[in-house]
Amino acid sequence: MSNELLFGLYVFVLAGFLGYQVISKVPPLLHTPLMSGTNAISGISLVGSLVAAGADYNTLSTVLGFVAVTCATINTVGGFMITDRMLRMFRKRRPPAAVGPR
Amino acid sequence: MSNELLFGLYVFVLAGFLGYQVISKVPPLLHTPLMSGTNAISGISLVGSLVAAGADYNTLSTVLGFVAVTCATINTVGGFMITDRMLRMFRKRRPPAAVGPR
Amino acid sequence: MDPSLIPLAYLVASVCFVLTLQALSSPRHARRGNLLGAFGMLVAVVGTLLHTEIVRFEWIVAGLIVGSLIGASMAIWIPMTKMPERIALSHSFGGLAAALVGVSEYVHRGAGVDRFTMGALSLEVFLGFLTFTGSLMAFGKLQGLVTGRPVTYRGQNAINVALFAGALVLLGLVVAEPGRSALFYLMGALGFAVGILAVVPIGGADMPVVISLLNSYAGLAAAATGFALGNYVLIIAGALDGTSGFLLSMKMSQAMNRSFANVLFGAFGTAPEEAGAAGGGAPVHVNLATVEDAVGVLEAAQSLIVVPGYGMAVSQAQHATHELAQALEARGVRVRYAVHPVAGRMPGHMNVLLAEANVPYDQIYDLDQINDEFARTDAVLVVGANDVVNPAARDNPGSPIYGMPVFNVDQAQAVLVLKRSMNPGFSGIENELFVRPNTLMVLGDAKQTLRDLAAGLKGTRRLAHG
Amino acid sequence: MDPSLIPLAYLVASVCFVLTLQALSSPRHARRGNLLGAFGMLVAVVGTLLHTEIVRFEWIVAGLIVGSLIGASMAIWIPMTKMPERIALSHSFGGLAAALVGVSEYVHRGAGVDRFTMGALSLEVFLGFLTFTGSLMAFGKLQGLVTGRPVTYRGQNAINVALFAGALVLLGLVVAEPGRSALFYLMGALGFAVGILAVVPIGGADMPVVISLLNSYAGLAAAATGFALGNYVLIIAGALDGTSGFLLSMKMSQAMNRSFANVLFGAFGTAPEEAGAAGGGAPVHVNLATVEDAVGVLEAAQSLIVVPGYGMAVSQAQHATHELAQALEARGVRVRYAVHPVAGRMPGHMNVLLAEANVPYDQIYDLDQINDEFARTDAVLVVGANDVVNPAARDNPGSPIYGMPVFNVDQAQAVLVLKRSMNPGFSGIENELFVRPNTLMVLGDAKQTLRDLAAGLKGTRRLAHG
Ligand SMILES: NC(=O)c1ccc[n+]([C@@H]2O[C@H](COP(=O)([O-])OP(=O)(O)OC[C@H]3O[C@@H](n4cnc5c(N)ncnc54)[C@H](OP(=O)(O)O)[C@@H]3O)[C@@H](O)[C@H]2O)c1
Ligand SMILES: NC(=O)c1ccc[n+]([C@@H]2O[C@H](COP(=O)([O-])OP(=O)(O)OC[C@H]3O[C@@H](n4cnc5c(N)ncnc54)[C@H](OP(=O)(O)O)[C@@H]3O)[C@@H](O)[C@H]2O)c1
Repeated sequence: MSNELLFGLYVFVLAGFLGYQVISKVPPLLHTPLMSGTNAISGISLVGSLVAAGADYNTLSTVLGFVAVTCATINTVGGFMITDRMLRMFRKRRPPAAVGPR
Repeated sequence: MSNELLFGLYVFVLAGFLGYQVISKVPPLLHTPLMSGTNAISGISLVGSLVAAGADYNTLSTVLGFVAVTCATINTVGGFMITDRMLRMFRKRRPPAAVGPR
Repeated sequence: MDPSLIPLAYLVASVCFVLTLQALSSPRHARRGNLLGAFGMLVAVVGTLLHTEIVRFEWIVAGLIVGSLIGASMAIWIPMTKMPERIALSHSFGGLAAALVGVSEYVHRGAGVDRFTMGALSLEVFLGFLTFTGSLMAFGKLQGLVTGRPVTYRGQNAINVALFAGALVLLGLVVAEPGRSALFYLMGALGFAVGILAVVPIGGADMPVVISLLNSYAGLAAAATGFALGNYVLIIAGALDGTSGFLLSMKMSQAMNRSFANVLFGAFGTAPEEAGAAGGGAPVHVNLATVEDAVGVLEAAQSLIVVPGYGMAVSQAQHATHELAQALEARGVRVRYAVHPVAGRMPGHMNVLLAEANVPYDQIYDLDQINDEFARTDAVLVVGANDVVNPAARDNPGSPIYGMPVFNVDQAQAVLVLKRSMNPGFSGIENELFVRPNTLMVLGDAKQTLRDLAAGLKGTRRLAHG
Repeated sequence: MDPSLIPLAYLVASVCFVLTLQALSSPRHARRGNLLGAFGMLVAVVGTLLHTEIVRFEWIVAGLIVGSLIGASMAIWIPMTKMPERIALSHSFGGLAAALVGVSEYVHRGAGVDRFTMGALSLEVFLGFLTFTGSLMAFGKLQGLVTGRPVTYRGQNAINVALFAGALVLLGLVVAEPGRSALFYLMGALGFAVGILAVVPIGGADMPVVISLLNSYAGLAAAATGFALGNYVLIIAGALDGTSGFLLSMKMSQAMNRSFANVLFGAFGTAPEEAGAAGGGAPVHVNLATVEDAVGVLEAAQSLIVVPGYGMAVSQAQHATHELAQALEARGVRVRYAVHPVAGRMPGHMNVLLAEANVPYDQIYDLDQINDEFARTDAVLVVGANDVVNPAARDNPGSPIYGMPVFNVDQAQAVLVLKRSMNPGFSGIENELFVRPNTLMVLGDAKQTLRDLAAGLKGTRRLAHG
C-alpha cells in the first residue's frame, strides 16, 4: 500500500485521538466558541483552494478555485473574528473554585 | 528535507501532544501502574532488536541484537505482567463519587 | 523561497490549531488560543503561496479580499442571538469550498488520477456537497425561511437510504475507473440531493445536532482533501473538526436522552398535535400573574435562580435579565444562573448570551452542579425556557421527552415563568409546570416583562430598605 | 505473508498503546487497557517477523525465551514494596536495548548512513547508554548497594556539564562525517559516564524524580531509533513514554516545591548534619508513649485519618495497617487514608501498597481533598511518614522543605506517630511535629506496633461495647 496513504492514516488516527482528548476537556460554557472555532479552523481547506485558483490549469479550475478561496476565507476570517468577539465577553467574578467541581 | 524525517516529525509532534493529554488525566492513585505500564510499552524497542538479531549482517550485530531482544523482552513481558498484577489489586467500596472531585 | 518549507509551515499550523482547542478548556486563555489559531492559519496560507504550481495571483487576491470583507462584516454585525444561523451558514461555505476544490482537482488531473486519490476526491466531493446543501437547509429552518416543522412523507427514510447507497455505488464505479467523469458528477449531484432530503424531515430545534454532525462531515471532507493532495495539515484539521462535531452532537443527544437515530430519522417535533390533544388543549387553573404579583415574590425572596431558555434569545432579553438580577443583588438577594446543556438552540447558546450581558461565568451553573439547589431556593425565574424545565421529563413515562434530564424548578418555593403565551416549546408538548400551584405565569415578551419587574422593584426599594 | 502489512500492524499497536494509557484515567477499565497494550505489543512483534531482512530465528527465539523467563519471574515474585527498584532496573534494560540496537545498526550500515540517520543513531546510542547506567545507579541507591547520600566533590557540576557538552560536540562531528566510528563509540562511552556521574550527586529519595526523567530519556531514545529506522510505532511509543516520564517528574518536583534544577544539581539530602545541629540534635520534651497510651487514644476516637509514608513500605506494614483500621471500623470509627503525592519513594507508591492490603481506593484521599479535614478529626495515625507531615514546611521559612505542601496533621486532636527512632526522614531535617504536645510517639517497627495496637484494642473490646 502506498506510503502517501499510510502516512496519511497515521496522521489521521493520531489527530483523531488528540481531537477526542482535547475536545472532551472543553466545558459546556465554551461550546459555542468551540463550534465557531472549529468552524474557523475548517477554513484550512483554503490551502487547497489557493492552489486551484493560482495554478493556471484551465479556466474552469481557476473559477472554481476562486469561489472556493472566497468561501474558505469567509469561514476563517469570520470564524476567528467572531470567536474572538465571543471570548472577549467571558468575564469572571469569584475565584474559579466557585465554578464548582470540574 | 527528506520525507522520512518530515513524516517522523508529524507523528512525533502529534504523539507528544496526545501523550500530554492522556497522561495528565491519570490520577495519582494510578501513577505507579502508569510508570510500569509506560515501562512495558517502552519495550517496543523490541521491534528494532528483532531485526538486528534476525538479519544475518555479521556476528557482532547478531549478538548485540540478541542481548537487545532479551532486555526488551524482560521489559515488555515483565512490565505488562506486573502492571496487571497491580491493577488487579485496586478495589473500590463506595460509588466513585465518594472519591471526591476529579 | 524554498517550497520544501511548505510541509514545515503546515506542521506549525497544525500545532497552532491543537493549541487553540487546548486553550478552550478554560475561559482564561481561550482568547489567546484563538489568536494563535489565526496565526497558524496565516502561516499555512503564506506557506502555500510558496507552492511552485501557483503562477497567477489575481484570482487568489480577489478571493481573499472578497472573502475577508464578507467574513469580517458578518463577524462584526451579526447579533449573538443569531449565532446558530451563522454557524450553519458558514458550514455550508466550508462544504462548498471542499467540494469545489475536489471538482477542480478532478477537472485538472482528469482520468490520470490513481485509484486511491480518486477515492479521496470522490469522498471529498460527495461529503462537500452534502454538507453544503444540508447546512443551507439547517440555516433555512433556523431562520424560518423553511418550515421548522419536520416535513415527512411515506417511504422517506427508504428513499434517503437508497440515494445514499446509490452514491456509494457510483463512488465504487468511479474509483474502479477514474475516467467516468459523468458518474463522478452524478455522485456529486446525489450528495447535493441527500443533503437536502436528509435534513428536511428533522425538526427545527434538532438543527443544532444536525449542524454539529454536518460539522464533522465537513471535517471528514477536509481530511479527504488532505489525503487526495497529500496535505497533512488538511488531514489534521479535518480530523480535529470531525471529532469535535461528532462529540458535540453526541453530548446533545445524550442531554436530550435521545439516540442519534431518533434525532436523524425520528422526525421529532411532529408530535405536538396529538400531544396537545392528550394535554386537552390549553391547561386549566393557570396562575396568570400581574407584574405586581411577580414583584411581590421577588421582594420576598432571599435566593433566586434564573433559568434562561430559547425565549431569552428570541426576545434578546439577556441584558434585561442581568439588570434585574443586579437590582436584586443590590437588595442582598443571592442570584445564580442555571444553564441546561440544551437550553436555547445550540450548545453553550445561553452562556454566550449571558456573557454578552456581562454575567460573570462563575455565577452560571451546570445541571449537575445546581439541580439539588432548587429545593432550597425561594424563587426561580424562568426566562423563556420551557422543555428544559418540564417536570414531565422526570415524572411522566408517557411523555416524548421522558428521561431527558431537566431542572427541578418545581421544587422551589415559587416559580416565575416569563413567556408570551401558553404555547408549548420546541418539543411541542404541554408543560405541567405552568399549572403547578407554586407557579406564576407572567405572559408577555420576556424583555419587556423583565424591564417592568425591575421598574416595579425600584418603586418599592424605599419600603424594602425602610 | 505480505511485508507491506508491517506498517499497518504498527499502526494497530500504536492505537493499542494509546488506549492503554487512556484506560489508566480510572481504575475501572485500567486493567483491560493493560491487556490491550500487551496485545498491541504482540501484533507489533508478529508484524516485525514478516520483515524480509529477518532470515534466522534461533537468536530471536532464544532472546524471547530468556527475556520472558526473567521478566515473568521478576513480575511474579517481586514484592510490591520493591516496585521503585524494579522500575529503575527495567529502565536500565530499556536504555541498554536501545543503545545496542543503535550500535548494531551502525556496525551493519557502517559509513554508508546518511547524515539524518546518523544523527538519530547517535542520539539513540548516547541517550540509551546514559539511561542504562543512570538507571543502574538509581537502582543501586534505592537498594542501598550505593550510598543513598549525595556524593559531591568540587567542580562536580562543571565536570558533568563539560562531559555533556563534549558528547554533543562528538555527535556533531559524527553526523558531519558518519565514517568516524571511533568518535561514535567514544560518544557512547561518554553517555555511559554521564549516566553515572549525573546521578551520583542526587539523594536517594530524589531517585523517583531521576527515574521518571530517565524514563523520558528512554522514550526519546526509542523515538530516535524510530527516526533512524523509519519506524513509526517506535516514534509514537517513544513520544508517549517521553511525555509520561517528563510529566511525572514535573509533578513530583512541584509536590516537593522544588525546581528541576534543584533536584538534579541541588545535591538535596546533604543538609542533614547542619539541619540536625540547627535543630539542636535530638529534640526535647518528646511524648514517648506506650502501646497502652496509644490504645487509649484510639478507643476515644470517633474519626481517624491514617497517613502512611515510606516507613510503611520499609516495614511492609500495609496489611497490619488495614487490619487495625478494620478493627476500628468494627467499633464504629470512621477511618480514612490520606496519601501525599510524594509519600514513599515513587508516585502512587502508597496507593499500590494499600491496594495490595485490600484498602478500597475510594477510602483514600489526595492532599487537596482531605487537608481541611484534619482539624475536624479526633486522631491521626502516622505510619512511617515524616517529611510529608512536617509542619516546618508550612511554618518555618528557614526549613529546606519550606513551601512543600504537607498534611496539617498537627491540627488534629491527637497524633500517633509510628516510627523506629527520632531519626529524621529522607530530607534529613528534624520534625517539629514529634515534639508537639498533642503528638504521641510510639517507637518501634511499624508492623509490630500496629499488631500490638490491634491486640490492645481486642483486649478492651468488651469494655468498649459494654
Ligand atoms: N441547545 C441545543 O443545543 C439544542 C439542541 C437540540 C435540541 N434542543 C431543544 O431545544 C429546546 C430548548 O429548550 P428551551 O427550554 O431552551 O426552549 P423551548 O423549550 O424551545 O421553549 C422556548 C420558550 O420560549 C418562549 N418564548 C419564545 N419567544 C419568547 C419571547 N420573545 N419572550 C418570552 N418567551 C418567549 C416560548 O413560549 P411562547 O411562545 O409562549 O413565548 C417557548 O415556550 C429543548 O427542547 C431542546 O431539546 C436544543
Ligand atoms: N514519593 C515520591 O515520588 C518521592 C519523590 C521524590 C522524593 N520523595 C521524598 O521522599 C520523602 C517521602 O516522605 P515520607 O514521609 O513518605 O517518608 P520519609 O520522610 O522518608 O520518612 C520515612 C520515615 O519512616 C520511618 N521508618 C523507616 N522504616 C520504618 C519502619 N520499619 N517502621 C517504622 N517507621 C519506619 C523513618 O523513621 P525511623 O528511621 O525513625 O524509623 C522515616 O522517618 C519526602 O521527603 C519526599 O520529598 C518522594
